[in-house]
Formats: sequence, C-alpha cells, structure tokens
Amino acid sequence: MMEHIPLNFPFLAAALLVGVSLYIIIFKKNLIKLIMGIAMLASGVNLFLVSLGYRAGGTAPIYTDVPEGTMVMSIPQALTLTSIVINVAVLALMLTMAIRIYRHTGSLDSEKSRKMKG
Amino acid sequence: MLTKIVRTVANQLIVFIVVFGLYVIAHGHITPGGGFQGGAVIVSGVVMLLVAFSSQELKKSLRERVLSIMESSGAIIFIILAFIGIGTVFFYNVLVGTPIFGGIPDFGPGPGDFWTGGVIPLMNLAVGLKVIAGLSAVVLALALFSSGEEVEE
Amino acid sequence: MDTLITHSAILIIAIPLAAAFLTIPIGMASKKARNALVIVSLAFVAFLVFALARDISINGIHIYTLGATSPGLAIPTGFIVPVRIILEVDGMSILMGMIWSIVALAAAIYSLSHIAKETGQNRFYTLLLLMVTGGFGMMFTGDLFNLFVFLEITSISGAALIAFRTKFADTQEGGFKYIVVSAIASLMVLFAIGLLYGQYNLLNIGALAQVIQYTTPDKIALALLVIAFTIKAGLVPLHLWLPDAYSVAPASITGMLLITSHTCMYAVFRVCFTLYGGVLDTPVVGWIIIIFGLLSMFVGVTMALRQKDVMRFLSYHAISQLGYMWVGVGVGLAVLGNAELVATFGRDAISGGIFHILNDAMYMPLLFFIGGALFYCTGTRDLTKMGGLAHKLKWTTILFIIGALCISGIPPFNGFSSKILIYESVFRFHPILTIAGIIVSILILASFIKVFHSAFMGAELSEYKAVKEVPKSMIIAMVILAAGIVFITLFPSLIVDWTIHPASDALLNQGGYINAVTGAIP
Amino acid sequence: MRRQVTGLIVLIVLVAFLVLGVMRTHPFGHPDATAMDDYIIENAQEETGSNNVVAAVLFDYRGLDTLGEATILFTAVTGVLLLLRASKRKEETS
Repeated sequence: MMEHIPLNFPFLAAALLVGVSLYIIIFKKNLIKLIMGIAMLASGVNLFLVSLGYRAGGTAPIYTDVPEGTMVMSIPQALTLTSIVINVAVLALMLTMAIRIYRHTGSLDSEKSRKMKG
Repeated sequence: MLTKIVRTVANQLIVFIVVFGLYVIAHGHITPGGGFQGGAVIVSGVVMLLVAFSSQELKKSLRERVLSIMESSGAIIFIILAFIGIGTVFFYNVLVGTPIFGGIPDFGPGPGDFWTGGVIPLMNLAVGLKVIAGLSAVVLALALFSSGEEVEE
Repeated sequence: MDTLITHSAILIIAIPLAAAFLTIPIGMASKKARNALVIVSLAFVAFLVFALARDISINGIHIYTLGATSPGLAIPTGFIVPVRIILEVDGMSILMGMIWSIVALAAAIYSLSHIAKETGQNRFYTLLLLMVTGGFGMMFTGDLFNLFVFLEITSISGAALIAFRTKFADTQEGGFKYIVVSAIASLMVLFAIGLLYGQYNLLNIGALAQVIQYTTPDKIALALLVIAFTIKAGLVPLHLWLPDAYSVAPASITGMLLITSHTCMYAVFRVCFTLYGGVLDTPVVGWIIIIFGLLSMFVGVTMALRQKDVMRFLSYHAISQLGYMWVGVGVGLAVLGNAELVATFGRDAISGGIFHILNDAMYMPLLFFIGGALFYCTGTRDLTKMGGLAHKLKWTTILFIIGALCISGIPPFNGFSSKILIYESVFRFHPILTIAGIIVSILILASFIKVFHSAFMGAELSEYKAVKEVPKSMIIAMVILAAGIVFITLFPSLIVDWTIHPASDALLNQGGYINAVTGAIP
Repeated sequence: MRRQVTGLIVLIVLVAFLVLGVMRTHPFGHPDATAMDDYIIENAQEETGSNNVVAAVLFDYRGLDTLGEATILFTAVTGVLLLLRASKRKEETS
C-alpha cells in the first residue's frame, strides 16, 4: 500500500499551494486579498525550494553534538531564508501602497479604485 | 492602549524577548538562527509593545530618525565587513585564523566554539541591528499612519 | 589601476550600494553633500564601467568569484563545479552596463532640480542608487539566484519611486500595479530556479548551460523564466501595467525604468542564448518572440496614437520600440541552429536588435525627460491643454525635435542606422517583417508630428505666459543624452565595431561563456 | 465574463505546467545530484570556521545574496518611510 503513495507529495503540495494562490490573485478584486494571495504564492514557492533539499533521514546542516549522519542540503535552506526576507519586504511595501490607495479613493476594490484606463 | 495588566506584563516580557533575540543573533554561526531570525524575534517584542501601548506612546521612546540612522549604520557595517576582504576578493572571510573569531572547529560534530566563524558573527550582528531598526521603523510608521499621523522627513 | 580593473565588476555594484547606505545619514546633515555624493559616485561608476569595457575588449570575458582566494578561481581547487557566486561580464553585459551608467547619471542630474520642491529627497536618492545597484547586478551576475535577488532590488526600489508623489492617487495605483506584477514575475523566476536546481544542483549559469538536457522540467523552467522576464520587460500582451506605471513616475525614474525593461530583455536573451543555447528548439522560441514582438510594435503605436497624456503617449511608444528589438534578436534566435544562416544574416539581425537597444536607451529617456519638463513647466500631462510652448522652451523644443526624428528613424539619425540594420537582415528571413517595421515607423512619425504640433506649435497660450525655460540641471541631463545621440549618429560604424558586434558575438558564443567558468572546452 | 474565462484558462495552464514540472522532479528525499551541497557540508567548517553550515552558505559562499537580501529589506524600509511621509514640510505648514 505504501508504494502507491507518490514520493513527490511535498512537491505536489507546493504546486497546489501555488495554484490556489494564483486563483486568488486572478479572481479576487479586493486589494488585501490580492496581497494575501501573493504571500501565499511566496509560501508555495518557498515550500518547493526547501523541500528540494531534503535527504531521507537527514539532520539539519549544523554541526552540533548530534551524532554524525546524513545532512540535508544547505543551499536550499539559505535560498529559502533569503526569499522569505525578500517577501517580507515586498509585503510591507504593498501594504503601504494599499493604505495609500485607500486614503485616496476610499475603497480597496480594485475595480472601484482604478483611475487609469487605455 | 490596553489594560494595566497587559501593559505591566508586556513591560516585563520585553526584557526576555530582547535577551532571547540577542542570543539568537550572537550564536548564529553555531546554532540555528542568525541576524534575520533574532532581529525578527526582537521586532515581535516591539509589536507586542505596540499592541499593549499606543503608537503615540511608543513614538516617544523610538524616534524614526534614530531608527533610520541605526538601520543605515547596520547596512554600512555589513558592507564594510564585505569590503575588508577586498585585499583578496570581495566577501573574502579575512578573520578566519586570526584571534578575533578566528577559531576553526574540528571537522564533524562537536559542541561548537563561540570564537569561530571569522566575519560571520560580526555580519550577523550587523544584519541583526539592521533588521531590528528597519522592521521596527516599518511597523511603527504603519501604525502611526493608520492613526492619522504622517512620518516626518 | 590593474587592481581596480580586477575588482571593478564588484566595485561597480558595491559603490552605488555603499553610497545608498550613506545617503540618508549624510542627507540629514547637508543637502549639498548628499547631491555631491550621488553624482560623484555615479560618475565614478561610469568611469569604472568604461575602463572595464576597454579591458574586456582586450582580454575577453571578465570573471570575479566572490569570497574565493583569488578572483579568477571560479571552481574550488580539486572540485568540479562552481560553488560560490560568480560575476561574469562579457561583451553583452558590459554594453548594457555602459547604457545603464550613462542613463543613471543623466537621471540623477535631472532629478536635482526636477524633484527639488518635493519632500523626502534623501530617501528618493537612496532608492535611485539602489535601483542602479540592482540594474548592474542583473547585468553582471553569472548566477541565477543572484539574478533573482537583484531583480527584486530593482523592482522594489522602482515601485517605491513610481509612487514617489504620494499626493496623487494615480501614482499609488501605478506603483501598486508595478510591485504586484514584479512580485508575481520574480516568484515565477524563483520557481524556475527551483526546478533547475532540483535536477542539476547548480545555480551558476555557465555550469548549468554545460549540463542542461532539455527535460520536461527544463522546458517548464524555460517557459517560466521567459514569461516572467517578458512580463517585466513589457512585451504585448503582458504590457498592461507598463503605461500605468511609467506615466506616473517622476520623469527621471521613467527613463531608468525603461532601462530596467531593457535589462529584463537582456535576461531573456541570456536565458535563451546562453543558458539554453545548446539544447533549445530555437526556431519555435524564435518565432514566438518574433510574433509577439510584431504585436508589440503594432499595439504600442496604435495605442499611442489615441493618448492625450504625454507620458502615456511616450510609454506606448516605448513598448512599440521594444518590439523592434524583440524582432531583431528573435530572428537571430530562430536561425541559431544553422551556422550558415547565422553568418549570412542572423548575426546582423542580433546586432541590429542590440544596436536598437543602445539607440532606444538614448532617445527614449530623452523623450521621457522632455515629457517631464513639460509637466514641470505646465503642471499638466494633458497634451490638449498645452500649446505654443516653443516660444518659451527653446532648448526643450530643439531636443524634442532630435528625439522625435530619432525615434521615427529618419536618416541620418541613430534610430535610422539601427532600424536599417534590422530591416536588411530581417528581410532575408521574412520580407513581411521588414514591411511591418516600415509601416510602424511611418505611424510613429505621424504621431510625433501630431504631438509636436499640439504641444509646441501655435500661438502662445495665456495661461503659460509665466513659463520659463526649465532649470539648468534638467537641460544638462537632456544634453548628455542628446550628445550620445549625436555621437552615435556621426560614427555609427565605429560604435557597431566597438560595442555592438562584441555584444552579439558574446550572445552567440555560448561555449566561451561556459569555458570562462568551468575552464573546459565544450 | 470574458475576463473570467481567460483567467480560468491561464490558471489551468499554469497549474498544469507546475504540476507536470514538479512530478518529473527527483523523488522527494532522494536528490539525484548533490555535488555542490556535499562540497559545502564537507568544507564549510574548515573554510569558514562556522559550525552552522547554513550560516556559512549565507554569509560566505553566497554572501552577495545576503548583502542583496539586506539591501532589499533596506529598500523596502526606505520605500515605506518614503511613501508614508508628510507631503508638506513642517516649516511650511506652521
């Protein structure tokens, strides 16, 4: 029974998380929901990155008193760390602009607050 | 501003949060963690204070101007640490083998020595300073702006 | 001097960065010192870029391994693949670097008086320098993840600068659109990097290019990378954010944003030619790029014809000009597998496309700066409200005429020399492309005549009686770009031999790029 | 309505792409190629003196990325403070 479970389950989960967030980004009109969608998209990509580096039975790539054994790959962890911080920065700026838009137009609906067309 | 109970508890807790954050920053090269993580821990304490007290209250002790300069200096320290390697190559870890953080641990598992890592602990400190100041400034500015006040230049 | 050249690749990235960190503390003390810091650091970087360009034309591809025991040590001794981040500067990167250094310097000088009345100038210049850093990083890096990081620096600083004038609602909307689009695009890039890393455990472009096999995940990574970078470059049909963002930014930033579009285009070329060059199904990808490039040319120019806002008008023209470059390089990509066709016209088509990048990077920012000057003088971007400005703005009018003649490809201006190079080579590939290009050129000329008539000609309007010529620093910035145009116009063959052909050869020479990193002859 | 249909098509195509891509990636927990990471895990202690290999990657092997990351944070903070600034100077209002 165990063999039928796909080993790539974490990767699929990451892809589906990306899919759900893309759904939110494409179909939701509220700016805050859009921002949440982008945060989820980032989480999906980060999940994918960090699960790429996993090695079965591996420990964290830090030499401590833990007995020697396989270690999981360290570069994906560093990349994920970088990407998380980048996303925090992007989110902060997006929220600031959303607040400013709300101040100007009184609405967070992307249809109503839209001024420019053509 | 929340009730007196919350404010008192927050006032006591912030000490522990800051100490833990500093621990995470300082031991970034031997245990999980580092400048970003420890900085985020301390900023979570700042957010707690922001919830317990009002943003106006907090503004008296955390000036944005000061935070700005702190952040810039953290960034400048980081880039200077990268620049001191330029005798060899940019980002070269010059301190490995010197008395300051120069220890090289034996290969394989071990308890970890604080005086290792070359420029890595120093960079962690610089990044920590930057993250604390930067994220506090963002959180504070957003809170102040939502309560109707704009940031001074 | 030799040490300076050895370290110049990283210095070009690190000096604007250090200056950006210093801008806020220095700006708090003195405004003049801050302005001097910005201009001097950018001028020094421009000097370094040209010195490096000279070195590359003599010694070939420049390698810089960060944190290794020597800059040229790309692969650790006794090991097989690169581990550290490597900066790799070849003819194409340095051409983009030269463009970026000139435009950034001009934009900084232009800003000195353009935003003089606004608050928040310290942070404005900080972000401007950070954007310069991000652009240089994207051009010079040889590492995929590093490319992503610098892409993010460019996008975030760009978005904040677009929304700089916070008192208008449309600036916030433009900035928000820009950052949402950039965030999605860069996360797509990151996903693609993950797919490549998962298979080959490599992040270096050269090392990846050596082992890449074109499996299913590779194809998907290619699609994600190309889509993401073309979104950021503003290729039709993914261009909808571009006019909204470009038209509301301060004019100096619009000029720089255009170069970031070129840089994203450069990233597409890097991915298609260098990363996937050996395995790519080039005719298919080439044709896709050509078709969307043609679409860009037409959609851009037809949308521009009906614009009333001068900056939106120019933004749509920018899209249309980007189309020419896509078509030129796309033709080169389509014949990449066939050495004979590459020699007869493929190389010329790529050269034409790249030459057009250089020309576009000179006249398009100039036109954006003029649009900003009109806004500075009249307080409006609406063309129907302007008129008779030639009486007051002598310099601006002359510069506008130069820019308009260049963009419409009137001989002997520089826009003509690159367009003719594209037309000639593309004609041998498919005549319809050349005909389309000529039609679009005529439409561009028509639209510019219309704008010139409505904004500059006619009787002096009463509400603009008090208008004076724009401040000196704005004129100096525009004259720098106009001088570039005149230089290219006078010596087109010199420029092509010195900068354009090395750049197109660098794109075609995938083996050289790989060899510089891995040291193995592929 | 037309926009919704286009959106749906884009969504389905993209998700199909991603799922196809991740299905063909190596089995979870058993990466095919590990040369670069093995080198770093072997040599990080000797070359950088850091027991934490992730810290060694962050600040030594891929230091420029971390500098970029710190720069991005700096950029965002600067951007937020720039956008939330008062649009008039204090001396002008008083």
